[in-house]
Amino acid sequence: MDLYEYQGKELFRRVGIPVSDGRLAETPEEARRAAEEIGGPVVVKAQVMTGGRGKAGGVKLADDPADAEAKAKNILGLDINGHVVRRLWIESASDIAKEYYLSVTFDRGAKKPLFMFTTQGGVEIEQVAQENPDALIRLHVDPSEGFQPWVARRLVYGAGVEDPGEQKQIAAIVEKLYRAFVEFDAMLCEINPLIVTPDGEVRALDSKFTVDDNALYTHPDIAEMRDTAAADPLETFAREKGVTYVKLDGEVGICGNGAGLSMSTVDVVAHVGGRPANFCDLGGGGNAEGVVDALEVITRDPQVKSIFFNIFGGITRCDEVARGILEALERLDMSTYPIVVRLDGTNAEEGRKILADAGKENIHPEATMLDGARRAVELAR
Amino acid sequence: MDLYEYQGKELFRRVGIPVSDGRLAETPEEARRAAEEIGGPVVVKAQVMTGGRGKAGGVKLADDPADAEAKAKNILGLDINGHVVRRLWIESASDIAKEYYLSVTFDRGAKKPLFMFTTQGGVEIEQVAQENPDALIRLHVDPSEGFQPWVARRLVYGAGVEDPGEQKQIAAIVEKLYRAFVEFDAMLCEINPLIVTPDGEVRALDSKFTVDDNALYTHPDIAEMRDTAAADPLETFAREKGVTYVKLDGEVGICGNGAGLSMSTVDVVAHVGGRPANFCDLGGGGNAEGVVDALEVITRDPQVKSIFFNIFGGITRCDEVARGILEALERLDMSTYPIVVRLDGTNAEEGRKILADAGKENIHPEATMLDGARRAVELAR
Amino acid sequence: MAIIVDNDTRLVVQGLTGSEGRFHGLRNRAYGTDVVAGVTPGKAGQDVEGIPVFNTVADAVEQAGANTSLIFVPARFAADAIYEAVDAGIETVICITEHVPVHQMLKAYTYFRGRGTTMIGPNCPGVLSPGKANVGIIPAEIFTEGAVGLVSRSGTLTYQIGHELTQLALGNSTIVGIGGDPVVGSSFIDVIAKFQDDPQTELIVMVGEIGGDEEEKAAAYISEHVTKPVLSYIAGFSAPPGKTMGHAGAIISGASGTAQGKKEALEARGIQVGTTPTEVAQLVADRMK
Amino acid sequence: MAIIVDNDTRLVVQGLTGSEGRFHGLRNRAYGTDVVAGVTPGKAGQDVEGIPVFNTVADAVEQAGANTSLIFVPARFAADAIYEAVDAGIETVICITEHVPVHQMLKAYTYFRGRGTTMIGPNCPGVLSPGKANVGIIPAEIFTEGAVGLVSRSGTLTYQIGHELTQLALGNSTIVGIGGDPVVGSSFIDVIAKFQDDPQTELIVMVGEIGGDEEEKAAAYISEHVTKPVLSYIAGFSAPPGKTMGHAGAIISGASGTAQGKKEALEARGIQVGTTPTEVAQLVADRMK
Repeated sequence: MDLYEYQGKELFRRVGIPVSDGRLAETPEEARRAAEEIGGPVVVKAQVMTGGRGKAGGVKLADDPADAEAKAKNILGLDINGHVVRRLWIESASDIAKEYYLSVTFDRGAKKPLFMFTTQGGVEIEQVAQENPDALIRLHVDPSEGFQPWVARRLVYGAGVEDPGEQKQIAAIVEKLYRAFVEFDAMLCEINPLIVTPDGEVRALDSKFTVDDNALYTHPDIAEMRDTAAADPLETFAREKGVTYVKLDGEVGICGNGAGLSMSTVDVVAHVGGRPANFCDLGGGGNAEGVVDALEVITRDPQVKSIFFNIFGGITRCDEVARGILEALERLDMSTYPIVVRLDGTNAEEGRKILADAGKENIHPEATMLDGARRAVELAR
Repeated sequence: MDLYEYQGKELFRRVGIPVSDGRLAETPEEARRAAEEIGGPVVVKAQVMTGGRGKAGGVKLADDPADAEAKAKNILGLDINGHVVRRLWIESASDIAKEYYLSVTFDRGAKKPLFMFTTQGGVEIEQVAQENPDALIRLHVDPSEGFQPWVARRLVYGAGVEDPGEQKQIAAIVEKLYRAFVEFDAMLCEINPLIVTPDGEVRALDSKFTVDDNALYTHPDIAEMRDTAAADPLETFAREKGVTYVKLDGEVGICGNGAGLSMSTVDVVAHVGGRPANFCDLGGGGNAEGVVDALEVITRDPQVKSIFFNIFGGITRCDEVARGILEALERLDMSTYPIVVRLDGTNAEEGRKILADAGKENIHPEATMLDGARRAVELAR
Repeated sequence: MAIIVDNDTRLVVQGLTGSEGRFHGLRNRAYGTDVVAGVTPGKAGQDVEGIPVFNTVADAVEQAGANTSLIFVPARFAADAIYEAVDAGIETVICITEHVPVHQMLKAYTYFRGRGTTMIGPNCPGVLSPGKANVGIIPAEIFTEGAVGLVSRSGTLTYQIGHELTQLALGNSTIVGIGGDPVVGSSFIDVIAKFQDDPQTELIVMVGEIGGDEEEKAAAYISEHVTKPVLSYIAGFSAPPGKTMGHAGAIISGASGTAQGKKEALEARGIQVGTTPTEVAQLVADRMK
Repeated sequence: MAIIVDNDTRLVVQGLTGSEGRFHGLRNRAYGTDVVAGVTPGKAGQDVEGIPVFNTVADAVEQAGANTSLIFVPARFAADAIYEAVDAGIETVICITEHVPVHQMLKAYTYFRGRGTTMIGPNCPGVLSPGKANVGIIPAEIFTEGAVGLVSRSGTLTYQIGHELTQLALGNSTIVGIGGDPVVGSSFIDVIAKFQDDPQTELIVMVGEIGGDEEEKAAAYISEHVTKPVLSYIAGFSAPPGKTMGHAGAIISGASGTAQGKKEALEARGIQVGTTPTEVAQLVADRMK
């Protein structure tokens, strides 16, 4: 789960990483009030989970509360890479002398947390990594060792931070960032830029924070931060229904059981010349009700023209899936969709029989994955 | 550093281990007031760092505040194994249905924390270990794994605790005790007895808590718990002077540098027929001032008749030691003590020369450890 | 021979009295797996259709001789269950449970890797050695005994490929679902090394998917250490960059995580990659002729 | 040959710019030890009489080729210094610092034991291979090169015994002070195993003291794995039970921790125990004839 800048900063604040004074605002009036409370010039920042908001006009300096209200009016409703701005973070404007970059992320290859630090912050870090790899210090933390102060020293000295005051502040932030990473079960904690003010004060000016979904049960307060309104409504609907769903851009609706098989089904549909409309995974247990939910999600996409069920029963029982398909035909308006069904594995024969007995015209049984994909592609034309 | 029962219970309380309501009292009046505040019958418990206080009459039940005052009067000033009672812990009396034993200690052989648990508590645990070893469940915790809930299950089920309510409470106490052990840098955390009341409530009725001296700098609040008044005044004086000193029961005062050599010197003095008066270690750095301090400590023991300095200079410089001895002769009244001095290692020759030049009658140089020991023993007769 | 589970497997099911544990534990026993014990705290003395239940894994090891554990406990208890099994001396731990928090697995992984324990999963379908033992939720009836070692990050995709192999009359030595989570107990390399040493296995099929760089690493390992033929299938060619498709593991992380990138890395090391499950089965059949 | 430190030792001193680090670092160099670097955070670019100082151990390894570290930092920074050295790839870490908290060492020990690092100390005098290298605070002038391997929990007692050996014209291969703390990086067994494999060492002297059961364990190990003669001295026969004498390690813990108990355990395995330092030196001389 990704957090907004202001949410990540709230977690930073909890572990003691210095951030600027700020307020959340959802209307221009709130932005003005926030600016009044903060005092002095403020920055009005669009809260969207996408990069490049600065270039898109989503971050503006405001001299006074009236200006903040005006800027907020401009930014609210802005579409930044498909994300509509509905929240603003109004924060005290910072004088910036230097911009650094600091992050800790989970490196799945090494199976260890990985720190990255460079004094060349404020830009896309991939660019630094490519153009000036020596400037980007990378350092793993061994989980059985935990955080030790030398890690911060290697980062700070390695990147060539010269000022002792900065060294000390950054070392403290490194340690706190690791604490945030572990305590909040993060997959990524990133500060870009980590600024140094003309007075030599070090502060996190932005935050990127991703929390492990599987650990949210231990952090109910973070789980509540999820902004369901901002997500794609179809994906939100899928989440509510407990269906793993990713919208793609084609016409063939796809439903499999298990991520690997579902992904492979998408590939095979593309391989035989079709355009998959989505990735949809019933998951391991898939019962009849889950099938109805999945079909409800898939058919909400107006682009879908045909549907391909590719089921290989393990724990999932094919008879349950067949029953679910018939149930969906009863409950949803699905008469316009040709549904290609391939069933194999646990109780496959019963499943096929249930569908055959139902005698529905728009149900097209196929024996193999490849044939099923071909048929679904044909029927989508 | 060993803690009193009431101090250990304070730490138990901090991690959430249930203990009875109690108050500290240093006078009979305070005991009465404590009993009034607590209400109902109380137990008046001598706070001494030695076992067997119950048998020695140091623990008494009191029905009401007046009784508590009377019992306190009896117990205060009592000598229990050489420890004079100056503090009392007045706590709400508990109904006891069962007495268990639980501890976690540092097992230096295995280099791991070791839990021990038995339902046969309230008695000397060594006795259980000998007579009924299967009843005492022992379980190591791997430091790199940390505490995991299965550890508590192994202890509770292994010891045959049958009641689910007890199982749950004890498992929680096991986890908290480990937290106390790690967080407070303990060498030992012991609860004997861990009681079960007739209502099925589990509580720590006593505590034995030893904290690593080397870690006290991270726990200033625990360091302040040290009761300097209760310790042997000579050893307290030695601690204040920074001298490692253990009183023994003979006539030959001994001073070495380094624990191993000092210990060996004690052995050699005993080996040649003498009775060592003490163990005294100048430590690694031993300068002249440290030598004066050591002699001040040693000569406070009225049993001492002769003194043997056995120094093998490494970091310690023998000329410094020699200067320290002469300095002590100036500042302390030491004319009655024959002082045998054996110097070897760093700057030994200078040291010997300094002593020879001083021409003190009661300084007896010797060339070897063995000869020095023999001479010191002779001179103590 | 086969790998990881076989006729010497003496299985304890952690969570045997739960609905899934019971269903699959009994199914595994019905297949012929020697299920010697179950563990559910507080339920010692009970049995599940004759399988004795113990309070702790240590008891199951001591009293029933268990050497392999199958974990079916809920996610929040999974790490504890893994530690309990490892510390009780279990040699092989297979964890089916999904949704185990990454940080918990990270710590557990670092711990058990140092002790020679073979760990499979979490979030995996388990391990099946056809004709010998089935430990987990793989539907054994799809597979037959044979010479193809199959290792996969995905469950159902493995069944699909196994099914295609069976259609072509090809059997398997062992089918290993290593799981799709970011941190799993055994990597492709760990399992492929075992297949290389297994006399029954003549050819190895590696079924990968987008995300991470395990396939790329395996390719490098194979070219240096594996003499048996290896074929591969990768899922996720049509996945849009940056989108998660089910497995937390399937997050695109730089070019190395894409299906195309993986295919290229494998082919550069001389490992053929089938485009569909059907094609990969056909490639195996061609090689096994 | 010798063990742990020798002519191949390339030493970095962690805490070189402190007073003790400087004093002993220079003393070790004067003896002939190849002191290639010092580490003090924030002091990179400085030097101590020609020895370059770096900010991190990693820099000292990369830029000066250090392979052995000597730690002189204050107790509260010692665990961090050990981790830093181990993770920078240092092969041998010798920690002189005393008063390191037990829980910190416990965690560090569990960590570095898994990685093949040789760690000596903390709270130890260091390691001296006469004629080759001196790493730590052992006064080298007492010792001469020879065939006796000396391992001890105590510093000054070691000097005493080394001195007595020198008086009898017996030299040492290596003198190892393992330290007196409850958790030290190398045990008697670890060091004795190295002496057994060292061609220069013909006889081993183990200098123990009350507390713990390392001597008892070593006795069992020696009787099974060591073919070279082993002699021993134990300090603390006159220690009253339950009293601590200096080292935290010297706490009597049951009968096994007493000097008498240790002596009996050693003699039961055929290891002679001298009653005084003088006697043990004489026993060595008798054996070496």
